[in-house]
Amino acid sequence: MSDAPAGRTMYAALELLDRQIVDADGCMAGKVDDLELEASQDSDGLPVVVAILSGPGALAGHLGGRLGRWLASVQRRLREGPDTGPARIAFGAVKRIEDHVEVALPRESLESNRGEQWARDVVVDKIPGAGHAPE
Amino acid sequence: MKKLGQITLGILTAMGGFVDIGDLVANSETGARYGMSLMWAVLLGVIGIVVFAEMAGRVATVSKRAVFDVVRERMGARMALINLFASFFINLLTLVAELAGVAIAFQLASDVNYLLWIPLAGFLVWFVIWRMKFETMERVFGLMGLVLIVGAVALVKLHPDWMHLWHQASHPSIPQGEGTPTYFYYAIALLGAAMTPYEVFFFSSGAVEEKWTRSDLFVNRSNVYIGFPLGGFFSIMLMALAATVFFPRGIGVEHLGQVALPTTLALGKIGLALMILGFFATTFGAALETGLSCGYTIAQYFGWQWGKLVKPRQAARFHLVVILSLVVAVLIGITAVDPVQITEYSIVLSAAALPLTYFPILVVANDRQYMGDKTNSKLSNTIASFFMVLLAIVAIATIPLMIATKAGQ
Amino acid sequence: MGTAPGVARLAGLVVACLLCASCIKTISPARTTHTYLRKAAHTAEVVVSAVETARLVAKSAGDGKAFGPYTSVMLSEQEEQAGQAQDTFESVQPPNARSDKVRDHLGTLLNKVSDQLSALRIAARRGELDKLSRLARPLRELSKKLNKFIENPE
Amino acid sequence: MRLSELMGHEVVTESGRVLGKVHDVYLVQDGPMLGEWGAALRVHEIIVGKRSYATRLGYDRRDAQVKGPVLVRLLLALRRARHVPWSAIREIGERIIVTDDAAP
Repeated sequence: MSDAPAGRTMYAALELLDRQIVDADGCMAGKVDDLELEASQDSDGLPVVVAILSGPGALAGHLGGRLGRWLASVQRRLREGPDTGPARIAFGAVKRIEDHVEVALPRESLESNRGEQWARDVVVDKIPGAGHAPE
Repeated sequence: MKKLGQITLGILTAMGGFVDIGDLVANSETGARYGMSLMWAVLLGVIGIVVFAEMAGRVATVSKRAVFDVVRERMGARMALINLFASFFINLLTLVAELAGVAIAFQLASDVNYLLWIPLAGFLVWFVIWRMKFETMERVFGLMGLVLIVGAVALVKLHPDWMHLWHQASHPSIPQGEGTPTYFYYAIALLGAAMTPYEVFFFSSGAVEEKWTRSDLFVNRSNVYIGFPLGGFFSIMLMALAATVFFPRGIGVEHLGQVALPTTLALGKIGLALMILGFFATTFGAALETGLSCGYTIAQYFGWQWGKLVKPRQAARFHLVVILSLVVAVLIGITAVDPVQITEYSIVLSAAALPLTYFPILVVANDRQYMGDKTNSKLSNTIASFFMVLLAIVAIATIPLMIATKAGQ
Repeated sequence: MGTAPGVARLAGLVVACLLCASCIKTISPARTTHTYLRKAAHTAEVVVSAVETARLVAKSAGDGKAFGPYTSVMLSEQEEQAGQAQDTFESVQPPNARSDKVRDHLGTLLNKVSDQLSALRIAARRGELDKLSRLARPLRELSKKLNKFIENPE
Repeated sequence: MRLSELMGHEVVTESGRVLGKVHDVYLVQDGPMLGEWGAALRVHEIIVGKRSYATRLGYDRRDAQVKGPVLVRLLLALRRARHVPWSAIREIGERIIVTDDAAP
């Protein structure tokens, strides 16, 4: 076993993966479906976490197997425009990691929020009372 | 004083909200068929749901995370997705049963076929979810469900041989001509009726929706420790009514209407009217809970905004899932599947699927990183571990028993 | 966790088993006198349940204890219940001459029950709740006979 | 590279000994600065074991935050995972190949 490292430590799968993402306004904005690792000169050639991947594209890769392939094919069919890979949140936008992962952006600006916008614009907004909190 | 009032209200709500179509059907059915000799299964189920709901409520209160959030995070995306399929399917089946229950309550009051009422019931459930505040919704139907207490009055008025009922309960034996597998099949049904997973999805999501904090932990405990066992009292009451009136006459319960019959015999029109009102309140309340739970489980798995605290347009996918679930449930309901059969399947499968949600909650309730000093005590861990073993056995035994007994025939 | 495909297969198997379990309910042929008698007794049990329920409902309604809609729903339900049991039983092939006798005996009883339950339902639908007690009277005797049949189907 | 490309992969030593699968990745916050977040999380070790489900459930954590219930711990304790430092990794492909000193 290696010597105790300095700085905050974290188990990626246990404490980061599959956790709730909360946006700048406190709204729930998807899950941490995968992490993007990158080794660069800045990091002395060691891999560091550079982005959170969120949304069905990322989840499909994480699930793997038949389930993952199925989800990926559903996602391909629903997608408009060219494949730009799974929705990405740069790790620099992460504010805090506690029980939730807080990001400093509103969810409207996240690519992974497109499904939510679709459900809102196409269905929910057309029903009377969608803009009022329940009383 | 205000706090005390709130706690009482919470207890009463939990008590009225405990009963749903599964409890109405399973307790009357088993009471009619086995007398009181399956009462132990109800008691076991009540203790189980107390342990389970208390943990889920505590985890939700301390960590602000509802059950399916925890399930995904601990079991990983893959296992949790399979869990989601199973939980959602059972939830939907329960929703169908509850909607049919609401429709049958309307039918008993109007003599118009229940199939015609199912779409209306579905619409009303959606409307309440869309418009009514969480707390109001929970209170109104929980408290209305308390009218079932009329059954207890009826039981006293029927002058049952209490010693005989007690003997059946304390010396459980399988009546002549009944098979052992069938007996245990119904024991599982009773366990599933008391411990339906949606209750825990709803309860924990509710704790998050109502923004419970550590100071509310006492409310959580009192709701669970007092409210649920009192709800269990209704279950035993229904069983005793059936054991008194149906068991000696060889009557089997095949229709929800029969559940009101003993009370009608004892108390006449008022008794009947209150029973039907009770059916409506409990099944409608449970239809709200299962309808919401359909949305909760999926939204919590994918991390979408959920809940009734925000405007519907801010939780668009959640509301879309709830609407679609209700539509599908109504469509299944109007195919004239036997509501009692659907209810039975839903509670038996609920029992089989329990370890899927129970286990992750048990683990997280022991995680100090979330729970701080509010982790499980030794005592609650001992009881919880006992139930984990029991539920594992039940899960393994359910499907073979279902096949061997041709679903309890 | 790597066990997922196994679990998925297991889930598939469970669903398949459930489908089978729900199909098993359909009638199967009776090969021996013994199984035939068992089916006959089971039919009688279901009909006794319907008859006894109908008696209780009729009594409550006759005493002014139940509403019209409830009475009418419950009585139609019992008629249907007994009718279904009868249909299922009559479609079972009796294996030999000995079972023919059982079939005739139970058949006669079931026909009488069916007539009485129909009469009850008709009266309830017409709102003639005061007639129900009288109409239900013959059911008592029929119920006794059915119970005797259950104890000794021959 | 994605985290999912490491997770669940089989790990073998250069001499061909199978160590198990990757159950988790241990991160240390000492990388280059990234916007609001601060120092990046660097991959420090991979956690490898045969059927070490305890890791994913949190029972294997260094700070021992999850303890009870005894029954669960006993069931899981049979399979401990080992920490393999990133520097021991020689090749990442279908399998992850590590140096022999990672498996004492």
